[in-house]
Amino acid sequence: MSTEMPEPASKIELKPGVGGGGEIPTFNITLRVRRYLPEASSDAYWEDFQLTMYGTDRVLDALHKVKWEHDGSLSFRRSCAHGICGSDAMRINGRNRLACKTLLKDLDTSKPITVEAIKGLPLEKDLIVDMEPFFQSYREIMPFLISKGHEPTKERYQSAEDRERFDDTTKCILCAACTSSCPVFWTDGQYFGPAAIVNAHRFIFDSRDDAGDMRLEILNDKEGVWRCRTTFNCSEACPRGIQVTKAIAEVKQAILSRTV
Amino acid sequence: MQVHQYDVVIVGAGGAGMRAAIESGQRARTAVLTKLYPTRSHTGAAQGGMCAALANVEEDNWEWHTFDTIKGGDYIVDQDAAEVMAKEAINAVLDLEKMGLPFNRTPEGKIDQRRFGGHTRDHGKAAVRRACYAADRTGHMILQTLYQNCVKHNVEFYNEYYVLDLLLVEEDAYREDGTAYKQKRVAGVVSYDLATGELHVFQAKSVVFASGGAGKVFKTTSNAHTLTGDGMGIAFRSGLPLEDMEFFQFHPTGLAGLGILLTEGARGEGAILRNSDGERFMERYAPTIKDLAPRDIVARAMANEVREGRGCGPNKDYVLLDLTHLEPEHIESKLPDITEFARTYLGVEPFTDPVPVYPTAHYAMGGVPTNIETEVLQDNDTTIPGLFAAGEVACVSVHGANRLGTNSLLDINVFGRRAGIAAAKYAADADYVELPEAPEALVTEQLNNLLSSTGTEKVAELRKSLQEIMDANVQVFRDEKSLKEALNVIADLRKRYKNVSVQDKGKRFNLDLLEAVELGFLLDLAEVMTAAALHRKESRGGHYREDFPDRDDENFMVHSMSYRDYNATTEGIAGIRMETKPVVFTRYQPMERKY
Amino acid sequence: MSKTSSGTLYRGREGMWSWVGHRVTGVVIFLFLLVHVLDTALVRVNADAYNAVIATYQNPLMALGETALVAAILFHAFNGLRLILVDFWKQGTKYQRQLLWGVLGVWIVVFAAFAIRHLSLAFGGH
Amino acid sequence: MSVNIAAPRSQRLDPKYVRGPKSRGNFEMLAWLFMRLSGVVLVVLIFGHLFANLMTGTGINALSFGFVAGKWANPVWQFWDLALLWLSMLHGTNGVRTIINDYAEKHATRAWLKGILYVATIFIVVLGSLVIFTFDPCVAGSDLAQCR
Repeated sequence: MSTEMPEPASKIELKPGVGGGGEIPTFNITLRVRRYLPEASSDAYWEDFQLTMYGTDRVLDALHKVKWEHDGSLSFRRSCAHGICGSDAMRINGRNRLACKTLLKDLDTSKPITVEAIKGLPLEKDLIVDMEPFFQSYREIMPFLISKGHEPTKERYQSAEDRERFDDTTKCILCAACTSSCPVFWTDGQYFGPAAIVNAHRFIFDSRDDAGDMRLEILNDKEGVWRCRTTFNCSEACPRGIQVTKAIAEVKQAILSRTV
Repeated sequence: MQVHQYDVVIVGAGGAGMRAAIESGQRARTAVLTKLYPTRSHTGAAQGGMCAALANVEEDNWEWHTFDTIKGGDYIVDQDAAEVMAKEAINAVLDLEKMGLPFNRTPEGKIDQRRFGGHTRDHGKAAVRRACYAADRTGHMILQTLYQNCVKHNVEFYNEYYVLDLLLVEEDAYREDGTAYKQKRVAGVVSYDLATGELHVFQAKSVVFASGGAGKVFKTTSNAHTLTGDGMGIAFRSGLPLEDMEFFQFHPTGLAGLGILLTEGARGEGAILRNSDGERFMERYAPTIKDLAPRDIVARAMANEVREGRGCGPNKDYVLLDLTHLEPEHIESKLPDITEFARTYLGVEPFTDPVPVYPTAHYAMGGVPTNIETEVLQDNDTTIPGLFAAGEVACVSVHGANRLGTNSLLDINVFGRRAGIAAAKYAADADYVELPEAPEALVTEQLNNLLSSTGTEKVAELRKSLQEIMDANVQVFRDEKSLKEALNVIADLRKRYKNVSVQDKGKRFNLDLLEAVELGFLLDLAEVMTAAALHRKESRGGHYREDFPDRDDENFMVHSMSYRDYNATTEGIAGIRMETKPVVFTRYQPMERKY
Repeated sequence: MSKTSSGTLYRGREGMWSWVGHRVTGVVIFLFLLVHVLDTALVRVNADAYNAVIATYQNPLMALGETALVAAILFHAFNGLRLILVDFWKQGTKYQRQLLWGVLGVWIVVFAAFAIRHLSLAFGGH
Repeated sequence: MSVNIAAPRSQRLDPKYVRGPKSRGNFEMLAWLFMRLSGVVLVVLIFGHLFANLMTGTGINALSFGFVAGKWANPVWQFWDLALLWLSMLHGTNGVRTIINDYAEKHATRAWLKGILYVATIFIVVLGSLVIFTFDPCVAGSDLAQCR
């Protein structure tokens, strides 16, 4: 890529009011959080918090407000706060979302906003689940480049088209929003789940990788791709916009065309 | 409490920690302790690229890269370290490619490269295409690739283990000239298992600190909530110096009001900055490379535009990043994530409207001093056997007074690798240092104090006050008055911190307690940063003193070294001792820094 | 001891609800199938017995049940064809939602035609 | 002091996270494929079946022993119904097997439910096939002309 662009103008007329602006509105919300404090009680329960929030606030800001101003025991994971680290996948109004990417103004604030832990993984406390089973499935599909033959001295070459082939699935941040939105995974925790398949896809379709067959063999298991029922919950839940169901379909077809 | 033994313990699982783990995991019994799941580390948020003089798209060589790094750092870079980094950059990129990193490709299938701020051809003649990248997700790809290779090499992770103390013992030793000194040796670390609330002591021959930065001392920051300078804080409390803490980088293009990063790669791909007059103001500040000037210059120019009343928006408190003259397909293919950030968080459509941006606290150039072998220094020339540091927590120093864009991803790969190899090599021949009596006692006391405190101060309130004063007084522009004011506020906050209490008294995932501990580190580091800034009476790189607007090579061409010392006073602050360390020169003499 | 999260029903979208529909109709059809083979088996036992059982199917009340059964079969059939397209057609995953609207459209048309004919036969006496 | 203790996280790993034994062969793939192939064929077979039995003539009112006998006098319909029986039973059984796999949590429950399912399926398929093959238009109670 080396198309030279013309120099942009030194000075332009800005459209009036460009770049947003205006007063940021405030509004009141009810945040309904599914609490689970195993040291106090073995039962989970709903707790409501009344909060005043700003126009650009996200669900994560509301959770922080609760933790920092109301109840310090509310526990949830978060880190980067802009949708790249994958810490804060949770069920917001019944759907898996990243709390840091869900703007409150996009939700119906006239009704309570429900926030719960993702489904299908062991609940540890409030919104925190044990991610270990999830990462175990990920590790099992051998998520690393395996190439036979000699290491090249410089880089391996790869055409832009070959690179594009698996671009979508390289975006995965392992937040588990997809896997924990899958009805099969809720009832059968043994299912590899969409995220593991997505990460297998990333290597199966990488022209530099030589172990696609081994991964296809792993996913041809009774807990593998054939458990996928194409409910599209995963594609809809993915905060990175990965076409998860499509990736799974491509893995299914790769297994079929390899066997048949 | 449980005790574990490993040859090598790595603290932190971001880019530097995992790069080290890949090397050391193949050579020695290694454990990685991380307070987050490894893939949550903030390396993943880096966007633009990683520079290496591959010369894949145009003529380039590592010597030019060295020069750019030194000039970018305003000549307070240790030149031997910069040479190492620029030279090893090429293999660092190729290693990542071999590990599977999906770089963008040229039409011939080679790793593609693009322009980045401060990276030039032939000592400043013109911008050069040096940054290897994967769309605007380079950090994400690096983090994922490194984790994947840790899985491949069966690296043992202790996830959500928060390291709270470094176990150092002191021995009497003599220098060559016969003078006596106390030699520090590392015995291990104490960590807190967030899931259970139990303490675990890790005895290790080698300890590698790779725990990242401390951006959360500021309010507007591109940094993650978890970047609270724990590693630097622990080192400082253990009596180790912190180097060059006054140099903090403010990234020019944070989303206004939020601080979320928009990569410099956007300007590398042709985006430009405009003020409220629609003027491309960088033409005035850096006539040659304009919007691609190093970050400190661009950030200061932006702040100056706002200060002189040419800011945009209802409060005239930001400028605009203009991508509207670029082809939408070009933006979509090269910068997909940042356009989404603008849409999601500000509701601005970057194809048709310019995006509001303002400098955001981004990167600590300073940190735990190390030599080029990543060995941690206990003073200007004494290393601590078995203790290593790499990444943002460390100060080698390759970034000097201002880090060039992409050089942090390079830093973690080059020096992370070196740290892993060095730590394993040291562990192969060394014996364990005996753990001190009751190694966890200090941490137990600290945690119990917080848990049993009946104080009335709230962590969140103190942290907010700290971040606000740091944003207001220790940001792009500083002077004696603002810094002293900040120090007063910090001193008051430190007093109030003694009276802080946590609401959550439980053992499982007590993140309330965690935040209280983190605040302690933030307060310590904010004080050190501000004291060091007050001490450096000149302007250099990211550190700009309005009362001393010029660089003063005569008095300040030295690194600052801040020590915790209860008998000392620096700039009126008790408990900090300020020393200096000479800068290493190899072949570049300081010049005026113009772009 | 940890447990998995309880709480609200997951609010899936078209894809999930079509899957729920596919499952429910599948089970209904399968249960009818078992009964249907058993009643048909009566032709091997006694013609009168078979006629007697069939007569109950011809009861107008049962006609409503049969209509519902056919509705289930038609949905299962059309949605099944949609699933095959999703699995094998390259653009299937992209257009799954549109395909579902197509399924529902065809389903309504075919079902309406069937229901009119069947109910008028069953109730109309002839 | 310095005693070696195994990694705590692997201790915390409950055995329930350990994946069951790997399945061998391509059974799941073939089952998946079968569902799609049989599905297409079944659409044709069932639509034909429904049309012939419910839509033509006087529809459901025409159904009787004689109607069945008339149809099965034709080998095409005999084969049609036989194919319908086999494919629909296998398709349905596999569907229900999947549902059991999804929802039965305990291994023993799974095994029992699947056992019952397979027995029922075999019984129905065998019974149905016998009926079609051994159909006798002159069974007791038949009032067809050829049997008088």
